[in-house]
Amino acid sequence: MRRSEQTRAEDTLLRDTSRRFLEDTYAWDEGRSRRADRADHWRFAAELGWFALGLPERLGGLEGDGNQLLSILEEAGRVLHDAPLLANVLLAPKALSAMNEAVAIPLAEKLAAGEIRFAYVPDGSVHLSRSTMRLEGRSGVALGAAEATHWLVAVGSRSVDGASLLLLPANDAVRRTDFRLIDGRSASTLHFEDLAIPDDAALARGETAFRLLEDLNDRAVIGGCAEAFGALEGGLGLTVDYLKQRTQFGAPLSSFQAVQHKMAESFCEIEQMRSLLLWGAVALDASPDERAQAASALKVFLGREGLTAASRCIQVSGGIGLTEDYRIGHVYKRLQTVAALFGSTEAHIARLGDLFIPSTPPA
Amino acid sequence: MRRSEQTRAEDTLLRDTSRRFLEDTYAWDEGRSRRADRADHWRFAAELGWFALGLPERLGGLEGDGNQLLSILEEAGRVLHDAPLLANVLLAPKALSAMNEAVAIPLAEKLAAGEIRFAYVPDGSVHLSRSTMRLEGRSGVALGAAEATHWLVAVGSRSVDGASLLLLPANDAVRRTDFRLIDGRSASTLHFEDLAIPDDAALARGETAFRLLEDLNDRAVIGGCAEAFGALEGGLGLTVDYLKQRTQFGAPLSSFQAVQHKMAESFCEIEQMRSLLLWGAVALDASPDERAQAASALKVFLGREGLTAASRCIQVSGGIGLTEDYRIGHVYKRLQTVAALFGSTEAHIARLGDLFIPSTPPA
Amino acid sequence: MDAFFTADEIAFRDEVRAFIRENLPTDLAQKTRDGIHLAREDMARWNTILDKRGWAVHHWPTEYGGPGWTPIQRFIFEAECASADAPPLSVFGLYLVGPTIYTFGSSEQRARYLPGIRSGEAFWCQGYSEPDAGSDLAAVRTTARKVEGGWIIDGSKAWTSEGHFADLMICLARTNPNVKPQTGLSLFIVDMKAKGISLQPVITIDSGHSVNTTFMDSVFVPDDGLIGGVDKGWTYAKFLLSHERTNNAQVHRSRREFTRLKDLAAALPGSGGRRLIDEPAMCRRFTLVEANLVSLEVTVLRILADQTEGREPGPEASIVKIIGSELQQRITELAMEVLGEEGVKVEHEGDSLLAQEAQGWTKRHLFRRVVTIYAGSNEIQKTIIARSVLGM
Amino acid sequence: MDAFFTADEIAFRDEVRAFIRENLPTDLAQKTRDGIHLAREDMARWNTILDKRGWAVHHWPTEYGGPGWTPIQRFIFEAECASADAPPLSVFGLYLVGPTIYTFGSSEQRARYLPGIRSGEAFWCQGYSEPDAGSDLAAVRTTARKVEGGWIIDGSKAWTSEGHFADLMICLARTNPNVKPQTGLSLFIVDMKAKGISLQPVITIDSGHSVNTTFMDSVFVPDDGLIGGVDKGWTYAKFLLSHERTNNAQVHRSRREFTRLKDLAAALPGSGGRRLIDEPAMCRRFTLVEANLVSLEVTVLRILADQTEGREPGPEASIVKIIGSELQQRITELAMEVLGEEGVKVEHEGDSLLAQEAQGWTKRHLFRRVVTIYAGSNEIQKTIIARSVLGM
Repeated sequence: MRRSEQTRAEDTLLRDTSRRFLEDTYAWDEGRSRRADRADHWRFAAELGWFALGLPERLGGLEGDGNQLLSILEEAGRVLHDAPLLANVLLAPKALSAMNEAVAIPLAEKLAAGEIRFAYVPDGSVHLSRSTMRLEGRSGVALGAAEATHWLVAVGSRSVDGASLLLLPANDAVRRTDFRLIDGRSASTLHFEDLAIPDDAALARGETAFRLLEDLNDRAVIGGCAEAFGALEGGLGLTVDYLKQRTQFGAPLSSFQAVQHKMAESFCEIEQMRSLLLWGAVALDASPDERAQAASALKVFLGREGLTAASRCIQVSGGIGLTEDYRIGHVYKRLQTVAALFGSTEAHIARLGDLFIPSTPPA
Repeated sequence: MRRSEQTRAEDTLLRDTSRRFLEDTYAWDEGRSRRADRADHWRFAAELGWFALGLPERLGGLEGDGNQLLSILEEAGRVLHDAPLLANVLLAPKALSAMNEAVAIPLAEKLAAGEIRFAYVPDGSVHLSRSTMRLEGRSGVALGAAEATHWLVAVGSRSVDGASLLLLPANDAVRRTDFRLIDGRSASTLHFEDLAIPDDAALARGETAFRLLEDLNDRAVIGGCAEAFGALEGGLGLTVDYLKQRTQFGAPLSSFQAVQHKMAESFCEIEQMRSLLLWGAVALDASPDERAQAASALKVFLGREGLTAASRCIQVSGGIGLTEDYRIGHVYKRLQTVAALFGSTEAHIARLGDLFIPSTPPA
Repeated sequence: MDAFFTADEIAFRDEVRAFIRENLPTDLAQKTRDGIHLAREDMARWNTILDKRGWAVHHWPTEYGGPGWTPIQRFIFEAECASADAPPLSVFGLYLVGPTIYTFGSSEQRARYLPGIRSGEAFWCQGYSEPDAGSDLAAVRTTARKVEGGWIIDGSKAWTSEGHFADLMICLARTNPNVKPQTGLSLFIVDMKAKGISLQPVITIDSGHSVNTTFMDSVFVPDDGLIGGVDKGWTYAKFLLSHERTNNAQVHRSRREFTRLKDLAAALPGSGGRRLIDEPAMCRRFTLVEANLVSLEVTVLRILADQTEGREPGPEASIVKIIGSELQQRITELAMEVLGEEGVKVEHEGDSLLAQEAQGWTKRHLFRRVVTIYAGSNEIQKTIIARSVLGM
Repeated sequence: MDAFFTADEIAFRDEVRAFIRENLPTDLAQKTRDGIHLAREDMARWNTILDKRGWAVHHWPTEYGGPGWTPIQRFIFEAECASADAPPLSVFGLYLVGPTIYTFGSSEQRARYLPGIRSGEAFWCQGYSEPDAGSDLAAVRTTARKVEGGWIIDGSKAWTSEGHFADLMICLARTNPNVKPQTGLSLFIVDMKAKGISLQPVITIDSGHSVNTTFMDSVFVPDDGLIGGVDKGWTYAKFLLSHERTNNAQVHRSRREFTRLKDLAAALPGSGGRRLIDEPAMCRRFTLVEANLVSLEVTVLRILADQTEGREPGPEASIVKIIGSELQQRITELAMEVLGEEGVKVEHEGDSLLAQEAQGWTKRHLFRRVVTIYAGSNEIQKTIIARSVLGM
């Protein structure tokens, strides 16, 4: 939040450059393809430093902070980008930092150069047998798993003992169900059917893995919310512009008090979400409890006030807001998607409750 | 809901007569006493037939139906009446109907004539020892207990086995804590400290009593909501009239779209509550399950949408809505009071949930 | 809510229920469960079955083929159809065009157009809204110019639902540009196969196609295509909007969908070995919707009871559009929480109950954003309540 | 939210915390917990204690006695005071009158009035609103007529909080009826003991007396009672409203009260042998408030951080009044659910924790209906956001 003048200048440069690149390569038009995940764009994103930004210096990274990382995801969200940036900007750098340097350095180099791509494979019901090193079960929804070269696989995340974090090369031996999400992104479920994995695929096990998995999932939540926030903020701007142009009953829609107040309410909700994202950005590197609280508070806010803010934008836009060719419906779908991934709204309400209500009475 | 022309005519006559009487004797003015529970008014109410209306013919009553009974309570609520009508119009007739006729007939006669007054004493933690016939524990909030001649005491209402319904003459041997409620009504807690009661004080025991207690409490809920509804409907009318007179920024407040929409929202909520009350009126004599569902749905709606509707009226009224001399704050306090009595909003949400979600999976 | 019905009405309900059980094809019920925009032939099949029993146009007067039911009987019939997953009937012919024609049309028009609606053979669409006249119909720009033997219509219509398979359109067009906007409009019957008509599909955010933009380029409509008097179209349109007060509440569809959602949440596992619906937060959310749904049901019943006894519905009639549409959205929002990750997939894997149900819910959830916008947006309804009912 | 603070700020917090622990009299903390409208002498006592330490006017410039803190330090100080149940300082002198006088007043006025505010000896009230000028200050009718050596003020002021024990009023009066409403107003300092002033108590719905109507009948104010220039009052009043952007959020009071409510719900028994706070519905409602409260806290911090680094707060500043006031009401609404029947009693029985806490919560709940109305109603704030921020 408080930053030196120089850091501010860097922030602004990063954000402006990112926004220009995204607007150039990802401009919204009615006929555009819903899938614009092109290899040349990915390489250019790498040249902009997006994938090096989250890596520590010792892995050849730029050691950017949470605010900078989230600003990239926000800007990508603003144009409704659908390539799997989240895992590569925010999650993979964290996982690589936790690895043996000998293995991590070459991977980090390739990540930074845009030569490999990670996908985060959240836990569904995946179990690893320690004795046989065989993997069994079904993953959660893994964004961009089909396009990835490497999978970061969360295993047994519900218990300290059963937890592992695996790094697997993307692998046709694993049965994969690919599907699109309603916001246009591609994702997969991985089915592990008695899959033998090498010993060194486990980046962490037990308590270390458990903590790392919580960290990665909180990062996914916070980063996903940053993308959703960018989409929502862009959506409000689009809506207000439309209201100024659209005339009904002889006056611009923007002049009706009830419409004005609805937009003011959405603005309030968006600004609160911006605040929670600022917290999320510093919480990325804070204590696990504070990080978890920030992540869950964000997710709860997105799933309730965020969705409300977006649906209000559709409402005041009228019929056009319901059409596939217009952008605001896609904003809503992006928010709805993020609200459903990485733990439901009610699950995060329950988690936040556990964190902030002490289980024993106060002394 | 559907009624013959004749019944409609009777309904209208009853409501009009009640309203005229209440407006005459209970007109709102800034200096009026908060306690207008006068003996002459009570006798006149008896002459209007209010207390005979709920009694069956065999007890000398007028055998009015739920709609008519609730219309009296609605009208009383509209003028923010604070005498304990609920127990005497809606609850005592039911309890007397369940009694031995030899005892019930003289009591019914006196009730109808306005010579005795009942108070409903909800259960708090009251326990009756069957062997010693001694009463122990503390009641819930009993409206009008200090002014009553007879108490209808709910005992052990949480279990079928422990349930009893007692009829006790009001009695100075029972320790009583009297207090006012925020809506101006007087109420008491009764403390039974090893009180011996005669055998014939128990109108019902066990399962019969359990069902009767549920019935009485549902009646208290439905009747209380009728009073609250009358208050709220009157409050909306008052507020809209004020908005038409009050000028700000060079125009009547009623001309601002945001204010109009707020009042339209309150109107929608009030009409839904009117519908639920219609259901409540027929449900008074329906199956226990339907009665319980109607009562809990009403209570939930009052505690949520009803309070929202009332607080919106304060909001649009501005500063005057916050003053004790103005009526709308008292409407809010009446609603808040009814919301807190006879089971909290969350308790009724839980109860409604138990009733409408079957505990075993559907076949 | 049995307490509301008379013994005769309960018997009527049993009769309807039995008829549906015996006559509703199971594949139609399945399609209704799965889909959101049904195909024309599926709607027509059910319409024909009902017509044979004399129940297709259940709210029309008997002289035009209605069964002579009271409004309460119609409520019961509609509730039973919905709860058995019967396909919806085509809303425009039945609720809009039929009453317009038998109220304002000529006897020739009645003879020519009503039978097709009743039997389900003819499908209609509505041509009221335009790209620049959404909520504000007085801004309609489509013109109808008098020529020998008929009229020439030029303009475009927005949000033409079912236009791509409709046979006929009921079309509002400006016949007099020299009077104030509301008074210069007339109603026409337009053959959708007429020369000069072209349609452009509008894909909605559920990725479905049920809506179109209709372009009319010098479309000729013969004289007998004019409904009622010239320049009276606004009056007719307003009459119908105030006449059909409860259909927009969609109370039966909401009850049916809510029951299905409840069943789904009772069949899915939650945390800690419980059913999903027994998780406290889920149970509480269902319960709060139930309290609102039941209040809508009673509100609709009370309007119909008034009508049954010949009284004009009071101001409560104007609220059912608002509360009914908000409730439809709350139900699908709850569905998204029930579905979890499955709810945001476009394609679903396997034949689990969850996978089967997910697609329909997701599409409904997205498409239902429309219900607070169409048929007079809820903002417009609130202004109407404030002005007409509260006198503000 | 420790991640937001620097090590220096954490050290500062410890210093403040230690000072309060040693210097806040326990009876004052108890009164703050119990009451809602504190007595003048209780507020003054705490003000004096702070003044001795140099912390009373913590957001004033150092030249007028401020401690030279950054906005973040002020946030920390206020949070610590609230969390220790220190009495609130008199809001008018500290936040409104002081800045008005040191910004627009003469050096004589500064010398004469600022020390009393700083020490807590002088109490002020605000005379802006009038019976017919609530949200619309341009409608102020109170007049100030120039006479030899001063002004004669006539009119009445509504909602004069703390007027019944204030020494002085800052009063907006019309000095020029011949210009447009906003430009003909001036600001005056009025001695509340002056001849011609009378007060009528206004009892609010919590049955408390903190507000008055003030009548001014030919009240003489000497020339040196005029602040700044004639007819400049509107400008000054607006400047201050835009200057003090975060106080209306009442974030520290909300945090403190929410924590107390949480402690109460953790101490009360719920059903099934659980603590009340462990009942799922209760836990969920607390959690949802927490998510909103923390977002308000960060929003306020972010505005203050901008100020600390010399940037003008962005548009986010205009939202804290709205979200802060709504949250205050949500907290007391939750309190009513926690209290149950006890919450609607005027008198409470026994010395249980519940009985002790109930009265304060009930009064707060009722009185806090005001927070979405005063200081520019939330409707007015929304219009400001739509127009000034969104350009609608």
